Amino acid sequence: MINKSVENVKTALEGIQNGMTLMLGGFGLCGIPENLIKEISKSNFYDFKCISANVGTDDYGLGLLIRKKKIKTMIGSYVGENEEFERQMLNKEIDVILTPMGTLAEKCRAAKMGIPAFYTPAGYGTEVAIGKEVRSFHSKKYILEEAYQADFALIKAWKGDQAGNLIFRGTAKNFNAIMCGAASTTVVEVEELVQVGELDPNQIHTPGIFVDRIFQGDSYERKIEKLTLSKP
Amino acid sequence: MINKSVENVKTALEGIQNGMTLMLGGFGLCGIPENLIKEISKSNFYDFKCISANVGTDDYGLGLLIRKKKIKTMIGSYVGENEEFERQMLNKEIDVILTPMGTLAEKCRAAKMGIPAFYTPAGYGTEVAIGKEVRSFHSKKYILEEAYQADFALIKAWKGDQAGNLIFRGTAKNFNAIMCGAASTTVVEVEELVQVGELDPNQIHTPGIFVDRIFQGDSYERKIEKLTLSKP
Amino acid sequence: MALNKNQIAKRIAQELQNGFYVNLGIGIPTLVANFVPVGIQLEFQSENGILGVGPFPDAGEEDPDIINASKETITTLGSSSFFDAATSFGMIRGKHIDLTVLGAMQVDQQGNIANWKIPGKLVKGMGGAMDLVASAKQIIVAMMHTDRQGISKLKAKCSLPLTGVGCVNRIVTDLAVVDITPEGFYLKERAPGVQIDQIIHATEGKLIVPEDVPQMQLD
Amino acid sequence: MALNKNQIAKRIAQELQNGFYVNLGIGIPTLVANFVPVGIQLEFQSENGILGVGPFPDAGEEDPDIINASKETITTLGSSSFFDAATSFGMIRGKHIDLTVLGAMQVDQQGNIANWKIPGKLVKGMGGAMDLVASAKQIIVAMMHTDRQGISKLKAKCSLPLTGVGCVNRIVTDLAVVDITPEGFYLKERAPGVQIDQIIHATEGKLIVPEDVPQMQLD
Repeated sequence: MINKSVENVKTALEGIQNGMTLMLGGFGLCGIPENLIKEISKSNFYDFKCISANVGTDDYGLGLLIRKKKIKTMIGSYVGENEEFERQMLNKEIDVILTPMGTLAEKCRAAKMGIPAFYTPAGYGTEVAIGKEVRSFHSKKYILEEAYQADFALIKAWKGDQAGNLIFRGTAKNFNAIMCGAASTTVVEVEELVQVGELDPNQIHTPGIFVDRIFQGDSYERKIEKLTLSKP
Repeated sequence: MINKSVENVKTALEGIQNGMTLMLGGFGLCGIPENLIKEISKSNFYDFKCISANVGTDDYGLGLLIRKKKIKTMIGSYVGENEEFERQMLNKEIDVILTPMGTLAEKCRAAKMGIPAFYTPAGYGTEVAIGKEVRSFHSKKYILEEAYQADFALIKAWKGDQAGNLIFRGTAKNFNAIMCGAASTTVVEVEELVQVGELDPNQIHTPGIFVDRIFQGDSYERKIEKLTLSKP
Repeated sequence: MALNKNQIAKRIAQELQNGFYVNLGIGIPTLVANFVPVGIQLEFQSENGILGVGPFPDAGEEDPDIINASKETITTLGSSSFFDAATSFGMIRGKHIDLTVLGAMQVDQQGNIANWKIPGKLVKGMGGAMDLVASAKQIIVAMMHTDRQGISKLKAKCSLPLTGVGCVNRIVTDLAVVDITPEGFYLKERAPGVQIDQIIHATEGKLIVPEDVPQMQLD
Repeated sequence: MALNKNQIAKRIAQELQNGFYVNLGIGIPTLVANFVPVGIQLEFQSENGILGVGPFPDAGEEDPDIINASKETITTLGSSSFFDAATSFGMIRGKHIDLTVLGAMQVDQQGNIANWKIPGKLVKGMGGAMDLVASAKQIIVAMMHTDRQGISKLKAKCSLPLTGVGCVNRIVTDLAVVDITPEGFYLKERAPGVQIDQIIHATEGKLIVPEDVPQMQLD
């Protein structure tokens, strides 16, 4: 067994540097790597290029890095729900690259799986296609998209073992499962770190080979962004 | 709930025709769609183009279709372990297209996921690359591979529910999980068909949307191709 | 009389068929789930990673790990499954989703759609819209026939940045059901009590008006 | 004296490092698993879809659903996981596998490898070999220095159809450990008791022989 567990969030982030490209799992506030984000927000590092579906809220998730002006370039799909981000975007304090959500997902998956580039129909005929190769297959038009290249992937899973095997929960699987292994170094925080042998090999969502470091987070707020109930 | 269950193997194969392209899950004899293959071997249909990692043994798996000379073209990765197949190949009674195993897997996955083509390094500089586009990304050479197009995917899973949700077991996941949904019609046989609600949504390997028809197979031989024991 | 949002959703719900996998965008499309006809078996997909979207939870049953693409708390059904975003958009790109319903700022008579960006205004991103319109088997747009200034949203040519090209099949507005054909917009139904002249007036693109334009049946 | 197959495997096992994910081909490479040095923690991957390959099962414990890429029954370990073939080759193509050991018919001084096809003879297919050689971080070839006719398998240029180009890092044969360098083959170690002249004679490609060529340490 290859032991991937590290002591805490600090050791998990060793090697991070100014200007690096970070992939961050999560959709909205669901499945975000809470402890890793908080640690980076407290650090002196800045000028990150971040790849993430969304940008958190004003006071949580990626919003913590945005408030501290640590993000220079944001690659995302939907960047609403965060006023400070909007302010920085309008003032051109932050570069924003908007990407169709499925293309963003597939570019992460491609990076993980060693596919340098692929064709997708999403964005053909729109400004997303500008500067990209267009090609027809079976008389439908597609554009060429390349895999991302990132330095760190910051991942949140539900359970994990010391070998780095992961299980996600509910829709928190979202971008976590595909970004895991898509960067030079993949760091995973879990709600529960279990002993090797406790997870059924048939139920592991992400094998430990895609994980470089794993630790159990100190605490989880698991915030709900939009509480909607059957009887309001 | 959309009910995907059909009565038996006969109804599961409705619409199959001479000359169609079939994808078949399994690796060696592990996870092969036993009941579907037997039913086709008993049918009057022939001239199939088959996409499968291997070709079974002389007396089981795809070997049953080969003995009946039902396969006109075989797309596979490793076609050993079957003498009758070798005979037909040497006599040019069967066309064989050999494909790197990872490329075969990714071409199935691409078909399932609506990716028309992708680049892979496998086969660059070899005869596999003949006639294919070569392109450099980050100064490494890759070749362009296109998604498969198939009429039927024949899949074996361990458990499934009426909505078509699937769970695989062990290394029988192999090509089953990726071929599922990669053809115009996907037919799945399971060892155990359970009621909707019995499977944990977190443990489903393949969501029912990738399945068109599902049934519980009459019997499973689950043959072992090479028994290897700790103390021989 | 022009339809309200719930009536638009109700009309769209008539397009639902047995066995459909459906993706609903935010706004009016979300309301379609409230009007699934009796006897129709279908599943709703949400592109953040769930198939088999259940109703909102009862108080105390909400789970931060179970949300839809609008980030609202939801519940599961017996048939539900969770998956990652690459698989989710594989379902969409691979044409496994039968029907996508989404809102729009403009649709033109070539079936082009614009619904993500207004130059000069704050842009929040396309989310999954570009993937959905590029790949769904069938796309229905739910929107008002005109904007608040009374300007038609059914254009000869979209003036806003596009989300997708030649992809919309049908538009359901407060005034009419309009199909996209190779010849242009085709008036299929009118809202109860709405005059054809009013629809023609509210449509900037070329509108083909057949002799008989039935009223929508909403009850 | 020339090494036997187990000794070749034993020498290759010295290349194993802590934390390595390793894929072993059939033949001599499979034997490497028997010689993992004490204290080295690693995992074996089999490309049909398992990470953490365990030993062969005891009689009665064999499971038809748990096999390796050679189709042999195996067991799992506490750290094992199962996955589909696209994920499995994603591990390979994405350079998550640290070391691949495989056999070959020929290797040339450019690091090209031929191990899947002999023209005119029955061809069984490349299996996962082309994916493995195109993507592994480090590739070690295990083979005899010459074939049964005494013809060198370390070529100036492969004459057989290639499996991959410029990919082999190191060759361990019954006679020597040879590295591939931009200048050609480089003689790194010789089998105990084997004379350098014998290795030179058995090597068709350009072989760089340094002043001091240590003997392999096998015990």
